[in-house]
Amino acid sequence: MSGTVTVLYFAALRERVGRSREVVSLDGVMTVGAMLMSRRDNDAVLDAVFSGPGTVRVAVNKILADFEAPLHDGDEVAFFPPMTGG
Amino acid sequence: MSGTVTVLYFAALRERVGRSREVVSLDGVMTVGAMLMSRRDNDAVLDAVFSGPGTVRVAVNKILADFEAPLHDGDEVAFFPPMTGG
Amino acid sequence: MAGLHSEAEASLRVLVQESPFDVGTEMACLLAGSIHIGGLGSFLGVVRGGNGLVALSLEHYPGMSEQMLTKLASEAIRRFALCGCTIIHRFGRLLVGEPVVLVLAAAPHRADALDATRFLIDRLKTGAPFWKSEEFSDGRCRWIESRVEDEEAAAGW
Amino acid sequence: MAGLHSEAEASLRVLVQESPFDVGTEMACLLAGSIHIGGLGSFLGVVRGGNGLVALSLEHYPGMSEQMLTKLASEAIRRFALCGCTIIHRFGRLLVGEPVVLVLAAAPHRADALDATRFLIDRLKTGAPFWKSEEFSDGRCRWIESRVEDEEAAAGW
Repeated sequence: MSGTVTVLYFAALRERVGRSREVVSLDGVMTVGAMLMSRRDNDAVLDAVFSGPGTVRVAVNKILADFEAPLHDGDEVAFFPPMTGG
Repeated sequence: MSGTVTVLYFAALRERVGRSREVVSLDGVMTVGAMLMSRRDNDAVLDAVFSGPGTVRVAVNKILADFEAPLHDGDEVAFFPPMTGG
Repeated sequence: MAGLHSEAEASLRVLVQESPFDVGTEMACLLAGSIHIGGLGSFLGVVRGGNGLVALSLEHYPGMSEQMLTKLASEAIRRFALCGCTIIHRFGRLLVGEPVVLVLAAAPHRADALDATRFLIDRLKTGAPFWKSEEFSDGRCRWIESRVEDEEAAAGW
Repeated sequence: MAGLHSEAEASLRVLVQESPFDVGTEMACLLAGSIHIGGLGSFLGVVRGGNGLVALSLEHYPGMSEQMLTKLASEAIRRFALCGCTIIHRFGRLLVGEPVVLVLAAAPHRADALDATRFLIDRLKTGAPFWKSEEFSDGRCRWIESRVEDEEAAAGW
């Protein structure tokens, strides 16, 4: 899959990653999980954060998804901890 | 038991009895039930109302009671239908 | 968490009145009473229209109504971990859409606030000396009968 | 009575904002929408003090938060016989005692109004992209972890 996706991080995950947003080239990867794996291989901080304890939730285009979700050019992928609203 | 009690009627019961309040001489009666029986013997309207269908609730001195409750000079006795607040 | 706040610590406000009340003011008043409040549950009962209903007329037993509502509020404070609660019940002639009753329950946690709100309104329906008469557009008036479901809801607590 | 009002008929209002809201205005707005309302349930969540807490900072996912709250409100209208409901959720830095979230549910009958109120706040706690960080008087900040009880309450519906 060619093209790019925008990746967002929220809350504790945003703080640990050290940024709230980045644009990532898809480089042939097909899913959220594959994209994240490829990013972790190239970014030690990201790898450490995602190896750490705590559940990570994913949304694609503002809809809750999972790591098997397919990605397309222009998608917005968000990673965040369990939600604590109210 | 000598003395008097004030008798109050509320809501549908008040309308059927035709008054909201009366002072009743105790004339030796000891309980709410006995007082009411004596009143019904002397008042055809009251007798008809209390023979009619529908539950009647009683309070003595603004506290829910029953027909066995004792009466004393100066007590306030209230008769009313089941409560429908809220 | 029940029993966290004794009756003496928790605030309790009961009003029986003909005039309207202001929900925002009542909430602010209750919230000002404690920094430990995390949730405020409320129920507002209003005159429901339909079937030609024009107004409700509410009669009450002055003195006894305040006393029964105060007892009810005290019981809520005993049963739930509340910081305070408020009950305001109106009487007189109220038009469709007008507020009749307000129940507020404030607590550190939402479950207590919401449980207490429901307890208060369920018990109040059959446990305080108020009676409602319906007035219709054709001039008919009719006393509302007590409902079995209301008796059951009150007894369920 | 579920399904009495279709989604099209029932009013639905969702706001995500930094600024305060006025509960009285919101209630009046909802009540004005239908003469069939007999009961209005509400829950107001406020920043609970204690243990040196000074403020909560709420972060949200703009766009997704509104979308999830709107979905939630629609589900409440599908599940309960409502005339309408309102959800307002604030974000940003909020001091102890400040309102965070407001849920309103209006229905012909009180059981639907109160059930829907509880459903909305239970689901909202874990089902909308908001995250809370606690700020203490000694300067410490700490992200609030999701609570098992909240997950269970949400799953119970």
